[in-house]
Amino acid sequence: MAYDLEFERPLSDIEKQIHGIERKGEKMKAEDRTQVRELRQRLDHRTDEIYRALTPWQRVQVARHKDRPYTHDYIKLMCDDFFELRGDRRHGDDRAILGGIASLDGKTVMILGNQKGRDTKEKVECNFGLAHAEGYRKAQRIMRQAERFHLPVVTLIDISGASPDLEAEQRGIAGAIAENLQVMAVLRTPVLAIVIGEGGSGGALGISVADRILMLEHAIYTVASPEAAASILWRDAAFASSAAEAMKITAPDLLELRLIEEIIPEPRGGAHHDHRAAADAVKAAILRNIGELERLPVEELLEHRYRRYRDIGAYTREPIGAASV
Amino acid sequence: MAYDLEFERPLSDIEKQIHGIERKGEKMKAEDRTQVRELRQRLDHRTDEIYRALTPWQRVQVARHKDRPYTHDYIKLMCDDFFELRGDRRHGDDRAILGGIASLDGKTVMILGNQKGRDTKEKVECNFGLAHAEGYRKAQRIMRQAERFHLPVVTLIDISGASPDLEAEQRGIAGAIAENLQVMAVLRTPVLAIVIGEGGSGGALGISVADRILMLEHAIYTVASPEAAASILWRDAAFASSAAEAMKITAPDLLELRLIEEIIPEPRGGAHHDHRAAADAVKAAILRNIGELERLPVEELLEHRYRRYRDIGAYTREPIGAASV
Amino acid sequence: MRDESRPALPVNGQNGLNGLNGRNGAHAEAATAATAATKALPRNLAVKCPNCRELLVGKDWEKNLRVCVRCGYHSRLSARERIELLFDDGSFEAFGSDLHSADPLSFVSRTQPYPAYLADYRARAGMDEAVVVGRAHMDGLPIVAAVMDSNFVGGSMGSVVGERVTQAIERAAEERVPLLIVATSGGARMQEGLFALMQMAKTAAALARLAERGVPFICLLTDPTTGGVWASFAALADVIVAEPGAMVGFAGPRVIEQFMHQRLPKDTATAEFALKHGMIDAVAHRRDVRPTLVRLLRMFGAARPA
Amino acid sequence: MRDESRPALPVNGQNGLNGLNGRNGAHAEAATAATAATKALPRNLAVKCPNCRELLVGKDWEKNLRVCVRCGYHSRLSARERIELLFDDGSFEAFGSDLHSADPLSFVSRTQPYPAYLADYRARAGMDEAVVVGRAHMDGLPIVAAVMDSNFVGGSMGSVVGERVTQAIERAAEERVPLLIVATSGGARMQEGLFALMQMAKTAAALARLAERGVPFICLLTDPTTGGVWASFAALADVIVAEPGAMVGFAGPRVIEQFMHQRLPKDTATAEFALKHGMIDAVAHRRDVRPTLVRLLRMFGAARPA
Ligand SMILES: [Zn+2]
Ligand SMILES: [Zn+2]
Repeated sequence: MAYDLEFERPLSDIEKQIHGIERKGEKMKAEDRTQVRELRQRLDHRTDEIYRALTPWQRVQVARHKDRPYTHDYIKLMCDDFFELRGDRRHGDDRAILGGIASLDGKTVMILGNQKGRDTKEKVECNFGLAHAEGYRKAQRIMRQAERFHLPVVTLIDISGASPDLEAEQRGIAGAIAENLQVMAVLRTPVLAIVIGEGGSGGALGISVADRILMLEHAIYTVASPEAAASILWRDAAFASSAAEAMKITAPDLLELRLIEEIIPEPRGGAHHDHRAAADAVKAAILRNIGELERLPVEELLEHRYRRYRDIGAYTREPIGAASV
Repeated sequence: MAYDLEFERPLSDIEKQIHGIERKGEKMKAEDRTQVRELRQRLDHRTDEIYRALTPWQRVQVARHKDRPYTHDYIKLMCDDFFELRGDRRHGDDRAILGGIASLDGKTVMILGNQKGRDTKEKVECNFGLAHAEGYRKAQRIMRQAERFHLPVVTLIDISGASPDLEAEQRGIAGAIAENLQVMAVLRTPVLAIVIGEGGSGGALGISVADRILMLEHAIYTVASPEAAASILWRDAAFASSAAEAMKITAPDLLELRLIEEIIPEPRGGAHHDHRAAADAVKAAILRNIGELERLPVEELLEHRYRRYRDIGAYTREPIGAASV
Repeated sequence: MRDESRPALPVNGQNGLNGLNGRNGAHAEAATAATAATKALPRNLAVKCPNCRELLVGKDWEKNLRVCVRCGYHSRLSARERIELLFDDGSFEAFGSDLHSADPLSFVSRTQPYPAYLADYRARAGMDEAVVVGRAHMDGLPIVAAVMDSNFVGGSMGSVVGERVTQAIERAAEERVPLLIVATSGGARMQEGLFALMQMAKTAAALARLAERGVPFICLLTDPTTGGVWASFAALADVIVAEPGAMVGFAGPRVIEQFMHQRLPKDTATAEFALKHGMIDAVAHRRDVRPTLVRLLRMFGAARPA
Repeated sequence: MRDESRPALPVNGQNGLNGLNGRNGAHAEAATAATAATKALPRNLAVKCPNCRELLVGKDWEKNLRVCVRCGYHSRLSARERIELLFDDGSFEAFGSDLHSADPLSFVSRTQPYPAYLADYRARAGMDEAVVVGRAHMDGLPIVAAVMDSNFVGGSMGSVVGERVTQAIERAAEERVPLLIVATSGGARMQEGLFALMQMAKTAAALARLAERGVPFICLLTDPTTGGVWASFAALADVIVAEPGAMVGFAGPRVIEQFMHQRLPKDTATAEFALKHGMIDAVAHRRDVRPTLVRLLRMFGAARPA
């Protein structure tokens, strides 16, 4: 993967230098090799520097990176076996939400997640990752099946939002999401949600009500896309970066606000620079968290889950702020 | 209601005579009145005679009579209040299955049933009574709601069969029926099914898994329409009356085979001759049966229901019959 | 203007069954001011229907519960007006009114901090949040109610709305009293970020427990009910009734048109559309809402206890 | 011909993983005779594909599990053949084989009484009913299986089919062993009237209890799976896999065309159609079915016990 984001310009410059030297091939001299080694060290150093100081809006770029591993990539890299469960048994098989029974180091889990397409064909097939009602109903079917067989549920979140189209309304996207919230709240088996890229709005929430929510280091989780928030609150979508900042959508912010439980560190330069390392980290986090959750008796698990959501909210006894009018 | 079925010819002849005399109006003499009275007695007598000896195929005609009371008629005549619950919360509101919360003499029940249309507009609206997947899903929603609120469920069966069209397949009519069978088998509240007209095939079964099945005197309940059975087994739909005979589809036959629990007698000449009397009889049967079923603890009720279906079947230890080839 | 320290509720309505006609004094003025439809017009003289532009006699407009006699347009009502319209006189007792937003993100958009923004709305809308919750009676039958108000930040759901609604749900579950929610909302409140989004899950979780208890939940959808409210508690009711013409949808027709780059049929994402597609149980004229709800409560009340 | 008193099962297959090739003797002949696709052709020389009419070398046809190498057509298999194809050698142990239809309606169509009709089928199809049920192993993993056969009265479900399937479901529930049903059926058996229809409810009720116990149920749909079988137990499986091209539908395409008075797209009511519309989980080539099922059993087996 090359460095191709705007703020990665210094990194791509270094990369270009490296490639320039390496183009010599057989003709490379000892000092060339030394220079390449030094440039690589500098690249790593600068990458670390830049990624340590990412702004929220830069994180949005990383979370949306076209080469970032998707649910399908994680499943392929993490699972020793996977059988896809398809269809909602009522209308269709939404390719924007994938799920099935999986084996992780011999441990059986139900895994499901949002799928964005990579090439054009795949993008069209899965509606650019915008899930429909039947996707949420398929997810519900898979989760109820997990409950029946006492399998933990792992969900991978990566969606900008549920599909805002006519068909979604006709088939009841709102009701489908709402039902999932209710079903997941009382599902009698551990549920672990991991935001791997974009966690956008109700579309993300519809498969992320969980005992614990983990986020990849550069993932985002937000009530509305920064662009939508900017166009409403700033009356100009160009203020997306301001909205991204103001809404506190990054993993560190949300950990500090205690809205998520854990951050999974990403490989240098983001998950898209090393799918394998990212998948290993996610897999380790899944196995550890599921192991811990499975130790709880189910009634206790459900009481914790209820409290986890019941306690979310920030209020005071007296109104704050003074009217400006 | 006039007598308009083929086998009712003797009755319509008498009716014609009566009308002929009554046409005199003011000019009717005492002997005319006497004659009318005698003719009416004869009409009643002949009606009883004919209806006592109805062949299965004649019962099919009665069960399908265009003036026979439909679910909507029963609801209007039986209930002191009714709130219709509409829609499957996923796709649409199938007008071929109606249901809602109802009050019967102050007793709250969930009532639902098949609706055939009477006039053309209504017929089109409800697809001539041929239910779609969303109708069965609406029924399931209503029944689950009944369970939640400990309301008994009453279903009124009157369907020639589920819709055999492309949309039904696309939206999973088979799965929708199958799910209902399973849900009804373990629904934790009393379920009473009453075949009021035609009980046809899986389309009827999909809302008639119950603790008790009642049939109106001239209703039919069958694995396949006589026409369909004839065209398959006799290779000629014209043998429908033979099929109707052979398949044992009438209320008395099914009571004798112990596949139903009770027959509700119809007014003279069939339910369509007196909607009010038919509704009163059905209502009384509902209240009595529900009252009895509600006396059982729910676990016992469910065990009885399971046994009711578990025990259906006719087998021997040794094969019967000798090959003809 | 209004004294902000005065609690917005409880409210003592002047009338029960027949709705909004007959109010008077400062109370009525505040209520009228809060309703965009009548804001610019002198009260009781003439009202221009916001839909068909017909000029209507103010008294008739009020008598018809602010439904246009010509086109049937149902104008938006404040929470206060709903309470007067739906519940038995003086029966509404609010709880949860000591909860106020805490600005957990220290949110500033453009130049305005969120607390000031809220204070503006408190002043303008004459209420302290987008929902009021309480106990009430309908024709003598007890309910727990949550009544939303689109005049307060578009009826958006933040922590306070989510918390009050959840308290109402929990109260209904505890006391085994039917729950009624009158919904109207533009969606989640963006200024509260993920706290706002999570209220969807919180209310849904509480409703799961209500359902386990077998307590009925009826929801009345009013114009507009969209976004996170429609996609959480509002869609989870046992019985869903909507007012005619109310916008009911996840995304709303404008967003859908933008996304699809095409014009949509006029009824897209309305109450009638939702009925046709099987999402709700009834569309009821404002004058029929209360009797309908009372009938339902009566029938649910006659059910065999758990 | 075959001795009817000999129980149709158990069967000892010659081969496990790789299916049907390598059988021999009377056993193989009976199996071949039961398969319409090959009936008229001398065995092992040439087979005409019933779908594309290609002439295929008999040996290749068998090696390819009676799937046409040219067009991918999956020919119908008898229950006996399925058992050989799917289960570990000799692992299948039937139960429920002492149940036979009792003709409760004294059914006569045209001139033939139902018992004689059944006797004809017993002779022709080489089996005593449209399903065999038993215990078996797949790659060493225990299952309870019900395998249907469309050669017997079109695979229709009467009392015996319903009862055997129910016994299989109950056995699986009792022993907490996964259930596999290989479905193929034209629907309910009309000669048994309402007794036949009620088997749909009976099997569904038994499956409700299986689900409560948390025992997995996998269903393999083969050509054709329609009517009352598809609308009851077959559609209720946790995982549904179908063979390519299998007819899968409630009414079947001919009935639909008659009803709608129009030609339908070629894939209507097929496995692929069902997959597209979200009704099943996978369409798997015959050679992949056994490995797929084994993978599933392995993963379900590694689940945490209840
Ligand atoms: Zn108007
Ligand atoms: Zn071929």
